[in-house]
Amino acid sequence: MNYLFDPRHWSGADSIPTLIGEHLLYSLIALAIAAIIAVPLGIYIGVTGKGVFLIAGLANALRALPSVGLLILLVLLISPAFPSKMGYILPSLIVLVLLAVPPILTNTYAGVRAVDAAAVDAARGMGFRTMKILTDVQLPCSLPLVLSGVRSALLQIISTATIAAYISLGGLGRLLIDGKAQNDYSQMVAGAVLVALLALFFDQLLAFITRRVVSPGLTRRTIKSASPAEPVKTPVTV
Amino acid sequence: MIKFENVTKAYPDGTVAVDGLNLEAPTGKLTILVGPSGCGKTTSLRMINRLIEPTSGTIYLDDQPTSGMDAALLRRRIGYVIQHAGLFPHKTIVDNVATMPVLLGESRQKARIKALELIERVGLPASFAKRYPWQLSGGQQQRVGVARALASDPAFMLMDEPFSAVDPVVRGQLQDEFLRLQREIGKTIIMVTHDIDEALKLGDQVAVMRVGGKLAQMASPSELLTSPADEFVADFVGRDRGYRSLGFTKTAGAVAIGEEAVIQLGASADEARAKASGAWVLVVDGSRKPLGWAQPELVRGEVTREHLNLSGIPAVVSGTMRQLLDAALSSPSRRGVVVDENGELIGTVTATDVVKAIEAEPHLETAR
Amino acid sequence: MIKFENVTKAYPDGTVAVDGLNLEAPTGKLTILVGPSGCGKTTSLRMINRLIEPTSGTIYLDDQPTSGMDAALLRRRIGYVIQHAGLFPHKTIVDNVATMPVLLGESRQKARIKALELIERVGLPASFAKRYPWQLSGGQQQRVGVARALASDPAFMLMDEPFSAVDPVVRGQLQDEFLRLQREIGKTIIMVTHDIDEALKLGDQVAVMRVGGKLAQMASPSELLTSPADEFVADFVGRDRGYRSLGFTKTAGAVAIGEEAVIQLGASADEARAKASGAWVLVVDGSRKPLGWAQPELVRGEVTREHLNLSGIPAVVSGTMRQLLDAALSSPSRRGVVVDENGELIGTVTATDVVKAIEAEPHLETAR
Amino acid sequence: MNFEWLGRQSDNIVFLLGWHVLLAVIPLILGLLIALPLGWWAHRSRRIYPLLVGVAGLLYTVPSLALFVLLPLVLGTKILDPLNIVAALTIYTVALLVRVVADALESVPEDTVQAAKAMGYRGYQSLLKVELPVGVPVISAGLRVAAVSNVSLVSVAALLGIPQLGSLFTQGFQLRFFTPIIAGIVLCVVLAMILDGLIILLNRWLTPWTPKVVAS
Amino acid sequence: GGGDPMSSSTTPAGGSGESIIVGSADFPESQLIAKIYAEALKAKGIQVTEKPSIGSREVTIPALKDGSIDLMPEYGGALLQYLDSKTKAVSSEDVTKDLATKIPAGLTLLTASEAEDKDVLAVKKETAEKYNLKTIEDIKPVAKELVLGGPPEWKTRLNGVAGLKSVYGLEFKEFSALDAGGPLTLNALLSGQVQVADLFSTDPALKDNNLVALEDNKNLFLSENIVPVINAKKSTDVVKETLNKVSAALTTEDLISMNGRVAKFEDIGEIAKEWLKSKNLG
Ligand SMILES: Nc1ncnc2c1ncn2[C@@H]1O[C@H](COP(=O)(O)OP(=O)(O)OP(=O)(O)O)[C@@H](O)[C@H]1O
Ligand SMILES: Nc1ncnc2c1ncn2[C@@H]1O[C@H](COP(=O)(O)OP(=O)(O)OP(=O)(O)O)[C@@H](O)[C@H]1O
Ligand SMILES: [Mg+2]
Ligand SMILES: [Mg+2]
Repeated sequence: MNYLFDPRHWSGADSIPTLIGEHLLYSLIALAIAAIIAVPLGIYIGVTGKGVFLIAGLANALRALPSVGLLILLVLLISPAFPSKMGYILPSLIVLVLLAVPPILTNTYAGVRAVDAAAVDAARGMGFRTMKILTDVQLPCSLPLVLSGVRSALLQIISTATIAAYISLGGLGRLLIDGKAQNDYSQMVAGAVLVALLALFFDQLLAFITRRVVSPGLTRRTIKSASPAEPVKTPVTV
Repeated sequence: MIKFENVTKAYPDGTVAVDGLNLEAPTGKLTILVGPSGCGKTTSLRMINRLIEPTSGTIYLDDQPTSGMDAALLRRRIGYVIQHAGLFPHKTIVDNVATMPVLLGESRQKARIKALELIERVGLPASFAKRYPWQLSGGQQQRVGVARALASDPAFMLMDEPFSAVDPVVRGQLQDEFLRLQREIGKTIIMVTHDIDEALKLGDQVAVMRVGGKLAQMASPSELLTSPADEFVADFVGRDRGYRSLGFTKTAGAVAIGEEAVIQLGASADEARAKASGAWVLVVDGSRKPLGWAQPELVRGEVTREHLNLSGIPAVVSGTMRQLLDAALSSPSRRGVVVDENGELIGTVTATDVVKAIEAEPHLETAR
Repeated sequence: MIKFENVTKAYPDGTVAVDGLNLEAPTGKLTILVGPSGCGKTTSLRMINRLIEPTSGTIYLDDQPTSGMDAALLRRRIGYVIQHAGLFPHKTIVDNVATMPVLLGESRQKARIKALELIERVGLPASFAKRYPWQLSGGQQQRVGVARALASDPAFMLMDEPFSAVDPVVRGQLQDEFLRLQREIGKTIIMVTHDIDEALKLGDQVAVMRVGGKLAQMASPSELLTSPADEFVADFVGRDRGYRSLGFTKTAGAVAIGEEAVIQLGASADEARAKASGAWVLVVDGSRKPLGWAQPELVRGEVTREHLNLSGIPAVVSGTMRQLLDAALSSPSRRGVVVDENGELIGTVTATDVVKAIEAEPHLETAR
Repeated sequence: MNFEWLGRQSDNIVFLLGWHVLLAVIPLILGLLIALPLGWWAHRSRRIYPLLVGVAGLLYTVPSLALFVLLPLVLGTKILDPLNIVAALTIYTVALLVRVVADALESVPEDTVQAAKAMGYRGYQSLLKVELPVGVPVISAGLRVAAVSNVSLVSVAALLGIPQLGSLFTQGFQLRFFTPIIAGIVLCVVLAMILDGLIILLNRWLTPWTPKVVAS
Repeated sequence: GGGDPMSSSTTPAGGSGESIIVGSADFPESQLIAKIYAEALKAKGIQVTEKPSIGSREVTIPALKDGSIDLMPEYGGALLQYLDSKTKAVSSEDVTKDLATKIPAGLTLLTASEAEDKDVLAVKKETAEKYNLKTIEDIKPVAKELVLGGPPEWKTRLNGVAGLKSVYGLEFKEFSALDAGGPLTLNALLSGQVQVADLFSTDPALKDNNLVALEDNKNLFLSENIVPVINAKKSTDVVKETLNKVSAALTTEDLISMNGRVAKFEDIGEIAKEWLKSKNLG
C-alpha cells in the first residue's frame, strides 16, 4: 500500500495516472474492435441460425487460447515488421480482442435468440421489413444480454491488459512486472489493487449505462434467461 | 372480403396442413375458424397476410390476389392479433399500441393520443399506458394485442386465439367486450379458436376444420347446431346442442306472459300468503325490480331478505328463447320472471308455455 | 376427513389470503374449492399439507391437528397434484410415478411395476413409461401428475387445478376419466378449480370462496344451482342455472315415452311418407340404433345417408332430465329420441312432456 | 515448424502435457466441490447472493501473477509447490462456479421444487435428488467455461517454474523459436477442446431427459 | 530431453546414495550450466533430480531457501544485487567477498568460475559508426537522441539508469523497460525501437548480428562470474570437489560457443555432455 500513497508515484513519466491512461487506452481500443467484430456476427448467427457451430466451437476455442503463448508468438511474428512500438501494441491488441470476442459473441447470439418469438412474429405481421425488425425489435430486446457480454469482456480485457507490460508497453501491468523485477512487493500489490479498482469502476459504470439504455420493460425478465449463456470472464493471464 | 380459392399448404416435411380450402369471409362480418388442435387453423390465418406462403391456390383480399402484392405493405393493411399477444417487451403499452400508426408515418404525438383512446376502448384504465407488458396479466396483454391491431384502423383483422391465455371467467368478459366493439367497428375479421363455445358465441359464420386441413362445414352458428354436416361436426359441436340453439331464437312475443302478483320487502306474512300463487310469491323492490322468491308459509312476521330464494334468473323480454326457458327452469316457483330492458317486472312464464312456443316454431333447418 | 377450524392465513405483506375458514371434507368424498382468481384457494389447499403454515386456526386430518405432525411425514400421507403437473423433468414417466413408493422405502423394482399399472389406469399407453416429461403433451403430463399422487395409495388427495393446462375437449375427457377413477378408489379429495362447470360436474360438495378468503357457500352442486346463498354465488354460478340443474334430476320413468314409427336406410320414399308423423321420420339401422331424421317430402327414390339430419342427440333412458330435454330440443322433429344403454331405440318424447314432468316435481330447495 | 525438434522433445512434451492436465483438472473438480455448497447458500439466501457473487467477481480481477506470488505467503507452501497453482486456479474456479451453481438451482422450475416438497422430500433429499440433477445442464455449461479457461490459465504457472505447457512458451521465446510456442498453443487448445467434449458427454450422460444439448 | 521432474515428488531418496536437486533460471544459459552440473554429479554416482527453468530470482532464491531445490548456477554480481540492492562492489574480488557475508543462512557459494557473463551496452554497427562509439563514455554527446533498452529493474538500480547517469553522465532520451538481455531486448535493438541495449557478454547474438559491445571503461557493471549456489547440507566433499572442477574448467569462450549451439536448437543435454567429455569430467 505504501507504493500507492507515495506522491512520487503520482506524477512524471511512469506515474500511476499515466499508467491508468495507457491501460484504458489499450483496453477500450481492444473492446471497440471486439465489439465491432462480435456484435454483428452474433446478430447474424442469432437471426439466421447459420453458423451456430461458431458459437459453440470457435468461441470456446478462443477462450482456450493461452494469452501469454499467443502474445509471444505474435510478437515474434509481427514486431520485426514494425520499427516502432506498433510492433508490440498490435500483438497486445490482437490478444485482447481475441479474449473479448467470445463473451460478446455468445451473449449477442443468446440475446437475439432469447427475443420473444411472438414479438418478432407480431412485428412481421404488422408489416415490418427485416431490417426494421432487427433495429426496432430484436436489437433493443437483446440489448441487456449484449451489454452484459460487453461488460464481462471489458472486465476481462482490463485485467488481462496487464500483459502489455510483459512486452515493454505501459499500463498498470508495469507495476506488476517492474515490481517483480525490482523485487518490490508493494508495487505489485499496488498494481493488482489498481487493476481490480479499475475493473470494479468500469463494471459499475457499465451497470449504470445498462440501466439507462435498456428499456425497463426488459430488465425484469432477462435476468433469469441470461444465466445459462452468461459468459464468464477468464482471470488475468500475466 | 377475404377469399380462399383452392388453397393448399404442404410444409417442407410433407405435412399437409391445409388442403384445398375454399372459404369466403364477407366484408364487415366475423368469420371463425374452429377445429381440433393441429387442423391447420393457424396456417390458414397466416397465409392471408403471407407470413406463410400457400403451396397452391389463391387468396383474395377484396378480389385482388394477395400473391402479387408487396408482403410488407399487404400486412400493414391487415390487423393481426397473435396467439399470446406478442407484445414488444421493451415498449410501454401506449407505444405498443402506437406502433402501427408510427410505422405508417404518423407523428408519435398523434399516434399516442389515438393509442390512449384505444386502450380505454378495449377496457383498460388509461393509467396502464405507461406500464410495460410484464406488468400486465395475460388477459390484459391480450386486450393490448387487440388494441394494437386496431390502431391503424385496418379494414381486415386476423385474430389467432385472442382469448386463449385467460381463465374462463375473464374470457367471457373479454368476449362480451369484443362483441360490443365489433358491433361498433364492423371490421372484416377472421378469428381462430379451438373452443366451439367461443365460435358459436362470437361468429357471424363458423368454419369447422378437420385434421388434415379440410373444411368440414361452413355455416352460421345456429345452423351448425341444428344441422351439423356429419358426425365429426356433430361431435365437435358437442352436447346441449338443442338447448344452445335456442340461444339463436328471439322471444319476439311468441310466448304469452302471465300477470304475477308481487309483494315488497317488509310485507306481512299474511299479505304474502294472500298474494302467493302456489307455494311461492315474487318479491320486488320499490321500482318493481324482482328481488327473489319467498315461501309465505315459512315467513313469521314480515318478509325479509333472509327469506329470498335467489336461484331464478330473470329473462329480458327482448332476449332469446334460451333465456326465457332458463328463467322458468331456474325459478323455484317454476314461473320464470320476465323483465323489460330496465329490469322492471313484466310478468312470468312457465316452462310449458315456452316449450310450446318453441315447438310451434318450424325447425330452422331443412334437409340438405 | 379433512377439517378446517377457523383457519386464517395472512401473508407477511399483509394480504389476508384466507379468513376464518371453516370447512369439512368428508372421508371418501370429493370436495371442490372454487372461486375467482386470488380468493385463496391454493393457499387453503397448501395449508393442509403445510407447504404454507396457517397464521391461526387448526386443520385436522382424521381428527388429528396437523400442526403437531412432522411436516415431511404428513406430506407423505397426502397425494398432491400440483397445478401444472410439476413433474420431475429428469425422471422418466414411470420413475416419476414411482417416486413416492421409493421414498417410502419400497424397492425400485416393485414400485415400477405398481407405477406401470397406474399409468395405464389414468389412461396412458404403457409405452409412455420410458419417456421423459417433455415428450408428453400438457394433458398427458396432468395425468401423470395424478398417477404420481395416487402411487403411494394415500388416503387423502389435494389437487390444484389438475385439468387447467389443457384445452376444453381434452379437459372434458380427463374429467370423465377422473370421475370413473374416483368412483373406483373413493379417496378423500379436495380439489381446487376456478371453473364452476368443473366444480359442478365433479364435486360431491362445492365450497365457493370469495376474494378475501371467506367461504361464501358450501353445498352440493344441485343445491348451489337451485339456492345460491347470495348474489355473489348466484353470479359466480352463472347463467343457465335452471337448465344445468336438470343435470342432477334423473329421468327415472317420470316422462312417458311414446312409440315412434321407424324406417331403415334404403326404404322407399313412399314408405317414409307412410311412417312419418308430421314432416319427419326417424331412420334406424338394422339393430334399431337411431341414425337420424329424414323429411320424406324431400326424398326421391330411396332414403340414403344424404337425407339424414344429424342434429338430434339421443338421450339414454337412465340419464338425466337435462339430456332428455336436450334430445327433444335438438331434434328437428321436436321429438327427442330415447335409447337404452345399448343405444337401441325405445321411443321418443316431446319437450312439453319433459317440461311437464319437471314442473310436476317439487323444487329441490326449501327456503333457508 | 521444426518437427525434428518436436520428435526429440516428445517425451518432455508429453510430460508437460501430463502436468498441464493435472493442474487444470484438479482445481476444476475441487472448485466444483467447493462451489456447490456456496452456490446453494447463495441460492437460498437473497442477501447472500449479491455478496457472494460480488466477491467472486472481484476475485477475478486479481491478476493471476499477483495471486501466484502471494499465495505461498498465505498458505505457507513451498514456492515451487504445484499446490500454489492448484489453490489459485481453485479460487478462480470457485469464483466462476458459485454464481453458476446458484443460477442452476434457480433455474429449477418452482413447480418441480414444490412437488418434491409436497411429496415429503426433506430439504437435503430435494437438493440431492431433484434440484441438483435438474440443474445439471446449467452447471455443466458453466463447468465448460471453467475448464477451458483453466487450461489457458495453467500456462501462466510457467512463471513459477511449475512444469506444464506454458514452459514451452518461455522456452520458445528465449530461443526465438516458433516450434515450441505453436506446439504449446495447439496442445492447449486441443486439451481444452477435449475437456470441453468430455464435459458435454458427461452432461449428456447425466441428463438423458433433456430435449437437446444446451448450446454454447 | 530434460530430466524427469516427476521424480521430484519422490526425493529426497532414502538409503545410502546422496541425492541433489538441481534447478535453473528461465533462460538457456542457466539451464545449460545447470545441466553441466547435473551431468558432472551423475558421473560421480550422485542421484540427481533436475528442475529446469524455474523462473527468476524471486522464485529461485526462495526455492533454494525452502529446499525445493538444492543447487543452481548463479552470477556473482546479479546475485549480490538481488541480496543487497545498494552494494558498491564491482570487481570480482569485492563481489565474492560481499557475497560471502550476504548469502542467506543455509546456502553456500562454491568457488566461482573464471567464466563470466556480464552486462554490456550494445549498439548496432551502423549506430557505432555513425556516432563513432567505442566506449560507453562515447555516448555522452548523443545520449539525448538515443533510446536505452534494458530490464525493468534498471529503472531504479544503481547499476542501471542511475549509474549510467552518475558514473558516465548519460541522460538518454527515454528508457524502455524490456527483459534481462533476452529476446525482447535483442528484438527491440534490431528493429530500432531502442538504439542502445543491455545485453549479455556471452550472447552469441552479439556476433551473429554484428553488434558492437561498448567498453565499460569506468567499471559500472559488476563482474558476473559463474558460481554454484548450494544448500549447505548438500555440500558434501564429493559434490564440492566435482563442481569446483567444473568451475575451474569453464571459460567465457566455452559459454559463447555453447550458447551459439543452443541458439541453433541443439539439445542442451548433448552439449553439456560433450563439453564435460572434452574436459575429461564426464
Ligand atoms: N413449420 C412447420 N413445419 C412442418 N409442419 C408444421 C409446421 N407448422 C405447422 N405444422 C403442422 O401443420 C399442421 C397444422 O398446424 P397449425 O399450426 O396450422 O394448426 P392449428 O390448427 O393452428 O393448431 P392449434 O390449435 O394447436 O394451434 C400441424 O400438424 C402442425 O404440426
Ligand atoms: N407469498 C405470498 N405473499 C403475499 N401474498 C400472497 C402470496 N401468495 C399468495 N398471495 C396472495 O394471496 C391471495 C390468495 O392467493 P391464492 O394463490 O391462494 O389464490 P387462488 O385462489 O389460488 O388464485 P388463482 O385462482 O389465481 O390460483 C392473492 O391475493 C395472492 O396475491
Ligand atoms: Mg394455432
Ligand atoms: Mg391457485
